[in-house]
Amino acid sequence: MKMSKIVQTGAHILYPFVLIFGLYIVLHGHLTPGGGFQGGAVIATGVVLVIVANSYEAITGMLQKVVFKAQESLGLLLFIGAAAIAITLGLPFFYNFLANSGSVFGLSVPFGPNHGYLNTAGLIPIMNIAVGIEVWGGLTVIILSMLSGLNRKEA
Amino acid sequence: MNILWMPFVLVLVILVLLALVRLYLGPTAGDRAVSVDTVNTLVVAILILLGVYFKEVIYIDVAIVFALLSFVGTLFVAKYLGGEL
Amino acid sequence: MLPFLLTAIFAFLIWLVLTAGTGDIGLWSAPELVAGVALSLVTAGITRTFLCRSRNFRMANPARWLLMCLYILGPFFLEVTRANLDVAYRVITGRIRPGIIRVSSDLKTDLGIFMLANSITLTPGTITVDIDETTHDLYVHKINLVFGEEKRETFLDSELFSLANLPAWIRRIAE
Amino acid sequence: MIEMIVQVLVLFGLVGAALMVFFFRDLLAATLAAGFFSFLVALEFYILQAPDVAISQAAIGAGLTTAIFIIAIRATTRYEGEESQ
Amino acid sequence: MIGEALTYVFLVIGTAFNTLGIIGLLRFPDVYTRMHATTKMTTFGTTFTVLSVVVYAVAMFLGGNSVMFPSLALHTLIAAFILAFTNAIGSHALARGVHKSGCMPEPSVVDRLEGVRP
Repeated sequence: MKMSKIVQTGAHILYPFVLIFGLYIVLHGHLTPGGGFQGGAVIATGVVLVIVANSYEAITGMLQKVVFKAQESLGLLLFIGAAAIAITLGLPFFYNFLANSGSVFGLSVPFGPNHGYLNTAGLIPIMNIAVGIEVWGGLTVIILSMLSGLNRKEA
Repeated sequence: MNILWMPFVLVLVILVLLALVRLYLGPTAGDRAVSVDTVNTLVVAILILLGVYFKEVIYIDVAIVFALLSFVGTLFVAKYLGGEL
Repeated sequence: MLPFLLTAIFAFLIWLVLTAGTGDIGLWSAPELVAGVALSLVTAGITRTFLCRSRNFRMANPARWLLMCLYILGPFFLEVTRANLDVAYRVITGRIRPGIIRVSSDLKTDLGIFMLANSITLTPGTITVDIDETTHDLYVHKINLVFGEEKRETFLDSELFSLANLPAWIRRIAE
Repeated sequence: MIEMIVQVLVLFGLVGAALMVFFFRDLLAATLAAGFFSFLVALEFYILQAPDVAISQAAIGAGLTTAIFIIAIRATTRYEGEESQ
Repeated sequence: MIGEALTYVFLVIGTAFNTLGIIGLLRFPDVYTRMHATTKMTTFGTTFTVLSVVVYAVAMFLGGNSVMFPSLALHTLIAAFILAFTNAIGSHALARGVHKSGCMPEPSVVDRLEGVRP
């Protein structure tokens, strides 16, 4: 069964906020506390907030489990792919070939105390994004699978 | 400007421990949930004061995460108590 | 299309607040702005059916947001202060006379009833316990009923507040 | 000095919450005590200047773990030692 | 100077209201009245604690110390706003769940909700 209208409205207003905040944590993983796992967990908790506010029957129409499963696999593939590109360039596995290259995420860090620049650190933000996508999908699939196993006949 | 943040943090931590007493005593599950919900609010205050004390602006994000997400647990407890899960 | 754009603008404003103080273009640096546009488009693509669920776009008017800020800083804050002093008095002396009463409201939209319920929960010695989904009647737990109040069937929503008429403000903001 | 007192108080609270998780027969109350425990653990991580661990503890420990435990209680029984239907 | 004094005043107000909220949690007789004490007073107290940090940040910024303080003030204000929002929703949901679970308000003069739901 769904919760009251007040909780539903609040959850639906909070969901975009949680999503953009989690993406902020994921993308700023090399500058502020957080990173891929933490940001993914934050977004997954936001999805769980929407799940708890609605009934399970309504949720199956809004959020498909297949999407989250695909997301988990996609994150893992992106992580491995980003690590394996270095091999095709003739470098060691996991080599940070983007750092100091001047392209995306490739600026060098200025000397001295500063507040942190977004497009530095090379491959690490891309790894963070991959981990974030994977954790987002995985933790949501756990909750959806556990909810689908409940016995709703007697309630 | 030197503010003494730590005495206030000490008072708030003592308040958290007093909420633990209600968690132990509380006759029904609702009382315990109210206690946990209170501690959520207090912990946000403690985190903000400690973040200013450590002089790290980026630590405040942790307090936002706490304020934003830990009421999901309260919602699950409420849904279970209401027999709606 | 309109929900998509509104959600994207909402997310981008939040992003601007979160990343303020990082660079030279205003308060922001160029990579932060580019990333903000991209991520708010992603957010809008995922959550566009959630934020604009009731399919009315009254809250897209910036004047209403300004009015909401005024509401929070002015009458709402006054009521919160008065309610807290009242509950502090009841904590110290222990004089309570609680009961659950029924409050009728003529607010129609979801957002209006949401704001009214949250204002009731945070302000005047009352907590919203339940809501009638069709008629939007609220069941409110009040900590101190005046003698004789328990015999009345329903209350008007503006009778709960003493300093300012909060339901009229909410009607002006959300309806 | 005063930081030391705060840490000792938080650790006492941790021990108390953990004992409650162990001794409560009502599993819903034990879940709430586990939520309390995770708040205090996150606070301790924060005092030890590990804010990213505190973020993951907030999101996982206070939000998702409570949800998973409560779904599990709903699927089985609420009181320890009861026969399952 | 005035910023420092104002910071201390707000901190003391916030801590005092938090303390009163916890006393109410320990002292009141049933769930609903405890919820009154905790929801209102700890939210109010935490808001004042946050306001003290905001006042501190503004005073430091006007003193010309660092560019970090606008960010500090904005983030703490977001935390306070979100906290008020989620606390209101959470305590409403908890009150509804407790009432549906059959735990009636114990010292109570009237309960209009009692016969409404099956």
